Amino acid sequence: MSKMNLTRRGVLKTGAIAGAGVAAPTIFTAQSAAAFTNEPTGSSVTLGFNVPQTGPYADEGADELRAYELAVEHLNGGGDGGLMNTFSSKALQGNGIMGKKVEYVTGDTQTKSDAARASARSMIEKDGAVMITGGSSSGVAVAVQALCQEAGVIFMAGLTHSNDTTGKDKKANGFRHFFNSYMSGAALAPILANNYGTDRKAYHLTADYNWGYTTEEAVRTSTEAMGWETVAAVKTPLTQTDFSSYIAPVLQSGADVLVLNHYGGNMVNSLTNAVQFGLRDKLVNNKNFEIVVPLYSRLMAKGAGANVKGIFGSTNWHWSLQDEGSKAFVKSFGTKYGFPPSQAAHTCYVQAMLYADAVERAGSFNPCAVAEALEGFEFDGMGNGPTLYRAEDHQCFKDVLVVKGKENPTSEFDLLEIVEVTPVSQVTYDASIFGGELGSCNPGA
Amino acid sequence: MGILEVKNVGKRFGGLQALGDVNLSVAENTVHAIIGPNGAGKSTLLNCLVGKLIPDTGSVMFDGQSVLGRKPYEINQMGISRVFQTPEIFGELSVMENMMIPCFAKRDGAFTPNAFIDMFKDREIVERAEQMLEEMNMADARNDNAATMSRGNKRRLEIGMCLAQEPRLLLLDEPTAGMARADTNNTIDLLKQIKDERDITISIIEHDMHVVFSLAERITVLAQGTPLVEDTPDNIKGHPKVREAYLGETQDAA
Amino acid sequence: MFGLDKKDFRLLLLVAVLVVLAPFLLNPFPEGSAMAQFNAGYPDLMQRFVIFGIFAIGFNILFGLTGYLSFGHAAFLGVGSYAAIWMMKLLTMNVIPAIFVSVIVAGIFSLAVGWISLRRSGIYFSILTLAFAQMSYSLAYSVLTPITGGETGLQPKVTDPRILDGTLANGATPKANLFGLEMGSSFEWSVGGWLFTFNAGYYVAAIVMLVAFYMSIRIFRSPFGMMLRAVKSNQQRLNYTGLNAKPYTLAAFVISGMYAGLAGGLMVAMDTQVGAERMFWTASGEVVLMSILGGVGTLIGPVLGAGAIKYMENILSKINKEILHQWFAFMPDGIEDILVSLVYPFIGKGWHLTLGIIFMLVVIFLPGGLVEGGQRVARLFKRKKPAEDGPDGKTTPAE
Amino acid sequence: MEAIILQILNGLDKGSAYALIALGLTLIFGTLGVVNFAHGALFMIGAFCAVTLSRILTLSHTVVDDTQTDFLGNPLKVDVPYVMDWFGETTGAAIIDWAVPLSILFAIPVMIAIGVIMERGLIKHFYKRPHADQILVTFGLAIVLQEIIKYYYGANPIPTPAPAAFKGSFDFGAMLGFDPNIIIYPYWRIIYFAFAAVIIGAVFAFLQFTTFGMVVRAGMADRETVQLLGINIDRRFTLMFGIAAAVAGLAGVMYTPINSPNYHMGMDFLVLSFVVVVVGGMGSLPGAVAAGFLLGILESFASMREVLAVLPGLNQIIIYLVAIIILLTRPRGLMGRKGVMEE
Repeated sequence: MSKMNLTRRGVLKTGAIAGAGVAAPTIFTAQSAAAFTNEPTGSSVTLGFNVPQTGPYADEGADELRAYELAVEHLNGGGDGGLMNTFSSKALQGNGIMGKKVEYVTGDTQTKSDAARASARSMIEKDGAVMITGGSSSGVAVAVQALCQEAGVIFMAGLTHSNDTTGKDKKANGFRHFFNSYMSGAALAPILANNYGTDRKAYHLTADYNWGYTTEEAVRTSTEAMGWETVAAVKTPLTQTDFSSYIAPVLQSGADVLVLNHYGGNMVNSLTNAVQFGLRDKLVNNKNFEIVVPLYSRLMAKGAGANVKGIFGSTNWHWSLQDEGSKAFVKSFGTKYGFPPSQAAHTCYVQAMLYADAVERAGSFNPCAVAEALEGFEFDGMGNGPTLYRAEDHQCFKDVLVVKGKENPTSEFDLLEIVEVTPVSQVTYDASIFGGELGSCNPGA
Repeated sequence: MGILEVKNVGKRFGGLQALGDVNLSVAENTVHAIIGPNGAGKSTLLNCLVGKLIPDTGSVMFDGQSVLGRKPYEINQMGISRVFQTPEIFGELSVMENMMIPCFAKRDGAFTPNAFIDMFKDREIVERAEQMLEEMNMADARNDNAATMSRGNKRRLEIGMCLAQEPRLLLLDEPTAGMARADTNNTIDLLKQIKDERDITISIIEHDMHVVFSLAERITVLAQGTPLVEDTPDNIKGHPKVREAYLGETQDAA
Repeated sequence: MFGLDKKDFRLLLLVAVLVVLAPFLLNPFPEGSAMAQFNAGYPDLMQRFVIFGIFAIGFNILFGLTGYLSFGHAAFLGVGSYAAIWMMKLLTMNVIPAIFVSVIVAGIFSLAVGWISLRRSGIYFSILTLAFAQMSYSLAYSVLTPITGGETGLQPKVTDPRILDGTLANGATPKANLFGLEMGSSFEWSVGGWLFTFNAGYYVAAIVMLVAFYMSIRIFRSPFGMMLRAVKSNQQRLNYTGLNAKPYTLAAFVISGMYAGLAGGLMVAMDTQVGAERMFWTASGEVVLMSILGGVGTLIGPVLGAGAIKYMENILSKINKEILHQWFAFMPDGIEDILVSLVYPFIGKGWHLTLGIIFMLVVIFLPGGLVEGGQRVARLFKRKKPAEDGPDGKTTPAE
Repeated sequence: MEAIILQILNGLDKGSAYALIALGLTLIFGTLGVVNFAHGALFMIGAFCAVTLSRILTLSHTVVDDTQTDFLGNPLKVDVPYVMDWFGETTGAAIIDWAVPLSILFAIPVMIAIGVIMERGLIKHFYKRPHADQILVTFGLAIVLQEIIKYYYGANPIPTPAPAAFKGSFDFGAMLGFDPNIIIYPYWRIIYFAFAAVIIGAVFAFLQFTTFGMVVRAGMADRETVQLLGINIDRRFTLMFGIAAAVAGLAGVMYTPINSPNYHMGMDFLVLSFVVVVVGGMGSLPGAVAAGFLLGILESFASMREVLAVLPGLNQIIIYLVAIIILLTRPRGLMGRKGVMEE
């Protein structure tokens, strides 16, 4: 690590040198050393940024990392301060966190839960990280969240959309800013009904794993409540690359809407294939055939190219939002990197800021104190309007964006346009519906 | 009643009748050679004896027991060892290890999961293998990698490995094929020595008449998948049918 | 000693010393120094070294001795892991039953897979094992979600039954332990600028690894091991020497499957989590690469290979641009930037590139793997001394 | 009925992709006996030939458009490709539109060159080495190639559409007397199928009817004898490697409009192509092609919802299940030669 690093380990080092005159080595156990895991006692604090750097989500991970670097810069008083200027809480001073300079370590999750945990453990055990954040899939988020609970550090989830993260697998030390499947369904359904009518027959293609199941379930329930009928739902393997055999039978089924409950590479390929089959040029039941993608991201839209034009989906945040927070974030990110941030970058930046702010407000890095500060915290100015970090499941509740693939993009980043900002009241649900047990916070000592 | 009794054995490969109706009796403690021109079915017959092929018709009895339908290793455990045309040894193992394997096979049977003893601490096996190496005049080479030996020595090792199992019938498939004259003579001497010193039946398939007539006590001539004639070497030499079928070229040349 | 000859005993002793002193040896650089980035002496990575060492040792018993290349060994690791986590969820957080059951379950599963796959040899065998492993992975990720947790995997939860354990204290999280000794607990010793971590879990895993390594030496030196090498060398001769190759290879397959299960169980014991990716074909490929990189058929090679790959995965991937700038900060600005941009593609997100290059370099220049590299170095030092190892009556696989 | 016809079409289309990739692999792996883990990477590089050519064709200079603004509120910079300057907007746009078909011409020499360099520089030294070494070196090479592509093109898929003329789909159903819009199939996939058929036919014809092919086939059967005849088989094998690389590359080029290429698409196909080759039988070109189509068709049928309703999860495992069944019933796959890679 850096020469300036004075994390707990660094402090141990200096402490030992100071006591070197005594000659006898100091022996103590981790338990007695600190009040909680990796308590920063020096002049700096280390955060762990655990993002996919290899594998299919590497670009998304790279964008997350850019956001984190930007957040660190802002927290340490560099740059234009970004969202610190618009954030409703004014606890952050630009002098690090509680006066300690923010340092960071990075790791590669490889979008595999084992690798992600290995990387997170190395941050906790070797680098003395007091908080882990990042990730680009729910599998990784749940795995790392469980690890952080056990180790006694805070986990601020990155991009993870499955209900499970703050549902059946929620943990007291874990927090999620990103929205979830349920919210996507609830936000999309009214817009779909408005645009495509209430008399629609939907055909679902669903990625055959947890996230796919929860997303299909959410979209189905909410669209059926609007009067839609679900003709069929077919599960597709995660490793599938060519979806032709799943898409070809769609027209035959009499369906007039295709819902692609896919993410990442699956979504890019299934959407490309569906458009290739010319589905969107067809008239079925005297209606235009439509395609819906519940979870959109700009990077995926970029991968699918022109195929996204006119296709509805939901997203956590988009750079074209015109509120002060979004504008401030786009400005500082765009100035530094030359292109607008993705939603993954946004959620990661905000998570880092929220953590820092919670520490300031709690006056301690102790995970239990931080968790308490985050629970029930209401804030604004972070680009999503007024937001609540719900205490019961550590899920953020905020407006959800319904977006549509833009017909005439002006640049390679200008691929989505916002159709509607679904108010938070429409996407709020009861904390108990997904089961799971939050447990109590673990400070690790 | 011979130790090996082959009765009415036939084998077809698709449209090709490789073996017609083979009857053969090998008497115990003799050297019995099977000769014949290329494509006469010698190798097919041999493969039927050791379990590599299963004949379509007929029976093969070894010491009163049928070998048909048994796997090669089972037939070997009955007492039939085979020497291949090109020496088949464990090239990546040392000469000593090569020799120990048949000793283990003889003592412990086809499968023994003895994974926790040090093989070099098994005195009985080590002594037996060392003794066999002595007998084969290979004791000096015991630590050599088997693959690095000369072809003649590989052959010698292979024969020694077969003998280590104390087989009752030793089958040799053209044991001197591709060998230099000196190696061939060494092999003949070795086989003669084996014949003299042991109670063993040897059956040999061979091309080289020099080898056959130096060793064999009985000779069966195979042509087009059927035995033409079976007799002593002296009678075979002069047999007109044999000359016609097999030594024809020699006649022309003469 | 322990039924080993002098040379093998020395090797075992060497490995034991290295393993015991690993917290020192892997942390050669003082905390806070620029080189501390390369320290690997923290619990997670040390645990991974020995666990993947076990996995590779077991794999080598099959591949190194019999030559049968299984491309589906990760399935046994995964099955072992699932068995272990279920023991922790249902029975107790004590690691003993978890590890024990993981070995048994992996053994049964590998018996079934091996029994079928060993009907074929060569590439056909490899593809059969691959097919079984890929099926296991696909099903575990999707339709078996109720049993495997699918995408999000399985972790112990506060609400699990755990019939042998008492109810957890309010607010406590279930932690893997050995009769009360928590796997995560560590003892830290700071001396001078150095900080050494002695982790309970690591030492538990290390003892298991030493036992596994010892057993593998015994197998290598046994008649059974020789038969396995004979299978690789000449199966035809083996059959015509009255030996049945099938039960030998099947036994080797099951043993290596149980080693994989043991590794899987230990992974759960050290880090209580299982995900289906553990069974993906790349994970099976990884252990193949570990064995080849270290030296196929050698005793210590696979362990070295496992260590090398895990080291790169965990250390190289964590170096980022900022750290590079700190390293080269003593250089003039322009040169610093050039150096950083030269090194940058090979670290952090580019660690795969370094891995690929090292694979190629090793196989091109060290055909026997890392072990051969070690031997060459040793020979360099020994050249002047007369060879002290007299003929010991066998060609031992190189160490 | 309609569903079955559709899935047969799908199967043929998937099968042609599998067969094409397996064909190149089997030339190297099934016949030269080199375990080439870099074959998937060749497929991927082929796809990126198409990406590269379309990048070259869209090489642009920027023009500042004051009427529009970018995301930071500055005047928008618009990229104008040089081809549009040179050939006028319509012709230029048409050239860019046809980037993928044009890439075929671009990819052939590039891929042959890559194949030849790979063989001469690396693989040649590994013919006599153990398969384990071949695995390690080709896997290392595959990673290196992949990372180079990732370094320059990123990890995200890059959309590479087919020319506008081939968008949309053809209505087979209407032709056969079914209701319209029931059996439709995209034009580009039909082209892919035809293209695969042509390439497969060309490779077979080349091996069957040319002296070169004859010598190569003889060399595969018995390398030493052919060498004894004074024929330089090595040089021919080198070119064979080039051809195999070109076949893999072309499969990649034509695949880009079907799925947006990304740097790890080769790894996704690698395992599958090995399965196809082995199921087809080592050393058999017709076997590889037959296995490709067989697995493609079965995979398509397994993805029907009527099938999945009875056997959930079948689509996850079908390829491997079929591989196991075939390898257990036919020891050397569909048409394997004895003794190739059986040790």
